[in-house]
Amino acid sequence: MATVTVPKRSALAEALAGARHAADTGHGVLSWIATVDHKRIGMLYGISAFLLFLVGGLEALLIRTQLIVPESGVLTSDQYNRLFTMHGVTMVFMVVMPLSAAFFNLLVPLMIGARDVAFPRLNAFSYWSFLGGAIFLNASFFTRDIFSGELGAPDAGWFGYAPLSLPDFTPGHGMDFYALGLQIMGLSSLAGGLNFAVTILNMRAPGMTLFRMPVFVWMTLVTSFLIIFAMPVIAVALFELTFDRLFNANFFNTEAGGNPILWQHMFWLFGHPEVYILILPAFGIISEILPTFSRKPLFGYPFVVFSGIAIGFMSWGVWVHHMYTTGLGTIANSAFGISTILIGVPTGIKIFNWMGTMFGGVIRLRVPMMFAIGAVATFTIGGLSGITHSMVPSDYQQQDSYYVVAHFHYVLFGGAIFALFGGIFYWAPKFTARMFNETLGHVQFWLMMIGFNLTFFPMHISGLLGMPRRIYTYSDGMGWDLWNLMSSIGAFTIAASILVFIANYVYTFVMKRGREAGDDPWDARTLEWSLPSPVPHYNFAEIPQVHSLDDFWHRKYREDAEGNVLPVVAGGAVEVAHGGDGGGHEEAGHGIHLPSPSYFPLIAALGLPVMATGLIYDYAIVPVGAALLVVGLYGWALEPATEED
Amino acid sequence: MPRGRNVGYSLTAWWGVDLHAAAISSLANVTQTLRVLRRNRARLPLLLVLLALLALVLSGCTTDTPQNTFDTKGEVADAQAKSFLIAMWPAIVIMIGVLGGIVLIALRWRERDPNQPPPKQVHGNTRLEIAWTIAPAVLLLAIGVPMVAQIADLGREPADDAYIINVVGQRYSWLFEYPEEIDSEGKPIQTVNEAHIPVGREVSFQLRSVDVIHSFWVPKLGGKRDVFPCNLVTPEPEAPPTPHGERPPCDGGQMNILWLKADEPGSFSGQCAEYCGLEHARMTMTIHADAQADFDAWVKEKLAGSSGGGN
Amino acid sequence: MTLADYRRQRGEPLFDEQAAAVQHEEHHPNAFQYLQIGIILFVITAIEVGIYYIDMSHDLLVGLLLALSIAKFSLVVLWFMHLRFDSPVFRTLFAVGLGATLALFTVVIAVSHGGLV
Amino acid sequence: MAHAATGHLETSTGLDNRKLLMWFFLASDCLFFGSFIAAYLLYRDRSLVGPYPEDLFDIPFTSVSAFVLLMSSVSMVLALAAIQRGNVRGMRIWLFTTAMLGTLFIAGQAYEFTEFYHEGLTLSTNLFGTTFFVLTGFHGAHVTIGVLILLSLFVYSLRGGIQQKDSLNVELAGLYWHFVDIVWIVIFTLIYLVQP
Ligand code: HEA
Ligand code: HEA
Ligand code: CUA
Ligand SMILES: [Cu+2]
Repeated sequence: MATVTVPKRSALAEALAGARHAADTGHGVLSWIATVDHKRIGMLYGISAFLLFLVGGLEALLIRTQLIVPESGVLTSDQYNRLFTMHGVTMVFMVVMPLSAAFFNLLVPLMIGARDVAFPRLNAFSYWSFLGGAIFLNASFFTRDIFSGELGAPDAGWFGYAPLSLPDFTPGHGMDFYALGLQIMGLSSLAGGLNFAVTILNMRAPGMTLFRMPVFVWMTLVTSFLIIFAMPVIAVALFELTFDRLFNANFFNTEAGGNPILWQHMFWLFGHPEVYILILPAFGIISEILPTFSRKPLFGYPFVVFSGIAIGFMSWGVWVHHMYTTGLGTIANSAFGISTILIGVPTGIKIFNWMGTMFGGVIRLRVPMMFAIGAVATFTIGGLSGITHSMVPSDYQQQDSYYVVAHFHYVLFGGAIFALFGGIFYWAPKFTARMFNETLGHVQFWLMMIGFNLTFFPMHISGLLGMPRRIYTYSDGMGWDLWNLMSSIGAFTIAASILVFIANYVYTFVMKRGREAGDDPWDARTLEWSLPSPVPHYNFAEIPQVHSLDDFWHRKYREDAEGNVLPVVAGGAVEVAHGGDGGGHEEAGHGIHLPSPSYFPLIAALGLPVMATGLIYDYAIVPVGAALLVVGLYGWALEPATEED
Repeated sequence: MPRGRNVGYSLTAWWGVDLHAAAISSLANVTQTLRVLRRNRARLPLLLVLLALLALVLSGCTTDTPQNTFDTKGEVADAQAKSFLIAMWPAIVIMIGVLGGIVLIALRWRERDPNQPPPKQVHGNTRLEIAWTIAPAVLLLAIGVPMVAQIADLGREPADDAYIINVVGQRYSWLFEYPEEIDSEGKPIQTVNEAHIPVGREVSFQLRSVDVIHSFWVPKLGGKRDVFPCNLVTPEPEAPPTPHGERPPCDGGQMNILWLKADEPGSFSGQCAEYCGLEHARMTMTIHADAQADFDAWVKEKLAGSSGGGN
Repeated sequence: MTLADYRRQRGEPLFDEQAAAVQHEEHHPNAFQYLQIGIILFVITAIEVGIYYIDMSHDLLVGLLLALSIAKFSLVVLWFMHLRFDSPVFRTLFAVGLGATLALFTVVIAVSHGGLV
Repeated sequence: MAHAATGHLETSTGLDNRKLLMWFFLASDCLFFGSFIAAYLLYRDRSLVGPYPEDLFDIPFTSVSAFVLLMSSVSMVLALAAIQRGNVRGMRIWLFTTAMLGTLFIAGQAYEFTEFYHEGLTLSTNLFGTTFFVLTGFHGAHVTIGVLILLSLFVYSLRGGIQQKDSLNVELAGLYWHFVDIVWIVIFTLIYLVQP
């Protein structure tokens, strides 16, 4: 339904249209570069994020190697500082956020019964600008002489406190890359957040009311809201930092009367909602896996949903808990202390409902379930140490100690990464038609679980023994040796578990030894399992009519008044779900107009890192980037979303 | 096409579950679980490992290490350790409850037989929901209210007779200045990275930095307070010893005041706790708490010696 | 989203597919009304600048200026941006954004060093 | 600006995807400008050296440019009213008027910036220079983007790209434009008129 065809096409436009056609075949590299298919974009997100996880993990391993014994000289303090900064930034912005985005992309349209997201090309733009930003930021490593051990990466910590982040104290370009790189990735997230908010509100299949949506979709919606309102704040903070660094502005310049507390407010005003942006998708994944493998519906669905909304809401009122020791005063600390403590209530509701879901079920301890259970358990520990943080007087001792490091790895690794791995094992069959090897999966889980606790549990103790974070070395006699040794051994155990995962991947997909999955290998509950595996590019041959929560389950099973389950006559419902029988797929696929591939999102996204590079090195490059951006945007706006054939 | 019962959103449906039945059956289930566990000796090693870990943790807390936050030597640190425990004990109980619950449930209701039919479909229970909303809220408020009292306590201004020490943080050392001890040249005595304080008297540390943010932390005496950049509006020499509580104005940043009190003599090590650059790890200090007589002697010695200089 | 729940309780369909019917497109004001609003906006601005030059207590001046700019703001948002006529979803969204901005930054300024508290 | 065709002709809420997107974006942009304004307010009166706002602000001049922007909102809404009635020519005229008023505003801002610069205020002079230039500069950037969008629509309409059924394009541009205008209403009052 293109509105207008631009009358005459230039040669360039012809060439582009040609390339677009080539991309439309569905094969080859071009078709991936120009793709606007949410499933492919999701996979691109997932693969990129996993590779960046290896990068961030490698950085962590270097950190742990340095700290394995007191006074070790593996890294210089300069290298160490850049590594932990990049480790934090990578894991938060380039691993957990994009991995969550991968799941949004892969699942949301399928779960709500849509053929794509509301703005497929904006979606592609999100991905490419994320990738551009991530490569740009990581490229900073190479801006000094890396082969003689000089890293060029940012070095003011992941929250880049001013005035340390100003050029007087962190000379070089590292923090410029930080400010601009995060800016680009923030824009990418904002675009994604807007896209998914609209998609979820607007693109639901008939009958898919809000309260029939899977919890994962709900959590995506809440996360999108958080992104939409949090990203502009960090964008402004980063702009202010950029202006201070590149154009001598005074936002944080104390010589001119600037107030460093402003940065802290802005960062944490974004930063705390951000940590829930990191965890809520994981909560969503857990809420999908637990019911499937307990073979029961989610206990207290509306309460799980509302507690998620409550968490999103409350996350705006607690940011000062990162600033207890800055001397904001008794009133601020008391008010934010109480609000922080209370955030345990909605989180607890989720935990208890998950336990309620498992209670009395028929629990299949398959790999995804193991990861989900593991995530609940470890997250609980992290959440509870969060409560000890929120006690203001007690936090005076813990702030900026390893106790904090323990807390946030328990929630981030123990909560988010575990759940995300669970999600990978759970949904991979849907998109690849193959099952990961179960044994290797269990080996990975146990290695990871043991390694994780071995790494991060001792950090509680070293923290309480007075070990500050972000120190590149410590002297012996502080009583920290044993705990650090344990942490380091644990870190390498985690690395081993990741290698097992890579091996599993190779075994399953490269050697193609993974078992064929079939359409519904887990006897699952939500709509995506009603589709063939792998999911056809048009998703639903026929947009489904939704009648209830867990619609797909109810096509397979009937439930009597007492809640006893009676199977529906075998097969019937499932076939209908495919929109007809076998032969129907191909034909059905033909009549459907899907958005055509487009190169313009990529071109526009490419403009951003180019502009950023120009800002740092040579203003002459800026117009080049700007031109790319403008060309990309205009091409995008003028090109019909669907090429008529 | 046959379809399942519509279980879409309806509040009344959530009340439909019979609470009594649920409660009784769950009680029965728990006892059964315990029985299963008792029979299953294989789980014993797991328990032992957990106990060993706990022992390790406890031993860690009692080790005499220089910056142990539980080996408290002053009332501030005492109060803060207490505050931690107020939160920690309930947290540990909840942790054991939740983790234990999850493991027990997973074991008790594990699928025994691949052909096992799906269980009874329970969608929720509103009374339970209300219970596990209210109970944590009450518990949290119960620890929150004493917390506010403690914040006010620790956040009060230093006592009138508090001993004032100006602390200037700079990359990567601590400069201590004793405005109450003026030498013949009219300058306060100064020390670097080591400070002497009188035992049993509140000491008001007036914290400011000349470059980036640092954080002043002597764990055995008390928690940290950030050291913000602060260019005094009134240049230093003329700045009179500040009246307690009133922070001298500074351009940008602010001056923070932290009061601490040592209960017994000793040397307590401390360290910068806010990442401040290359040698953040080595921005350490030692606070010597001396009995009043020893302290006076130290001051006299310092005043007699050449003004300035280290310790 | 609490709005959805609220609608649900009241039995209103707005978040469902049936809602497509409930569109307010027709209620847009006409050009003449827009012009009237424009004139009011002009007058308010004139008053603002006018009172700026009148000698009065500072607090009163600030109060008046704030009130007048809120009036302008509301006129543009409600009429020109159609929030008066359009779907309540938009109204809610914008109110949330605006309310969050006001609330959050009031607190930020209040609890900053040298701030209000 | 073609419709995203994804097989859904009607949406679940009955609201157009793009319009919903625009409102989400505007809600988000509230926090964007709110952050800058908060920084300005936090730093007001904290500059260590001059020039200070009261030395530089030229209220009559800024009132005129505020007025120009306000009137551009009127012409914008008239463009929308025109196309909704199917009056393409009217829309073109009003679109163009709006773009020109916007350009005039930008020109005024450029003049103001140079004026301030000549009186010694730069980005790095003091806190006032920093917060003022960055806040109003970002607003100016928003206006500039708006002008570009309006001119693009104008050119597109000359080629017959905008008919009555495409009025949404104009409506969206309008929403953005009005938003930029109300931000200026706030800035004008809080930064220019209300002096401590
Ligand atoms: C996924 C990310 C994530 C999540 C979900 C959380 C969740 C929480 N966090 Fe955490 N936090 C971080 C990531 C996260 N945090 C990071 C990255 C930092 C450090 C940043 C930096 O400095 O680099 C940090 C730092 C941090 C601090 C600052 C520490 C310091 O620097 O001094 C505080 C202080 O209050 C805090 C508190 C909390 C609380 C109260 C929760 C709560 O939401 C937890 C709620 C959960 C539970 C309580 C458990 C389950 C509940 C029950 C079983 C119910 C019953 C329980 C009770 C009645 C208690 N966090
Ligand atoms: C999601 C977030 C996340 C995750 C998953 C992790 C994962 C890990 N983190 Fe990280 N961490 C942070 C977020 C995260 N971290 C943040 C925000 C900070 C604060 C930064 C700051 O202070 O500014 C931090 C800080 C931080 C510190 C404190 C540094 C300091 O203060 O001085 C330490 C110290 O041990 C640490 C360790 C680890 C370890 C061992 C892992 C491990 O779990 C990692 C496991 C992964 C692997 C081991 C990868 C496997 C790699 C291979 C197998 C190699 C193969 C390679 C190729 C094929 C190329 N982290
Ligand atoms: Cu000083 Cu860290
Ligand atoms: Cu937080």
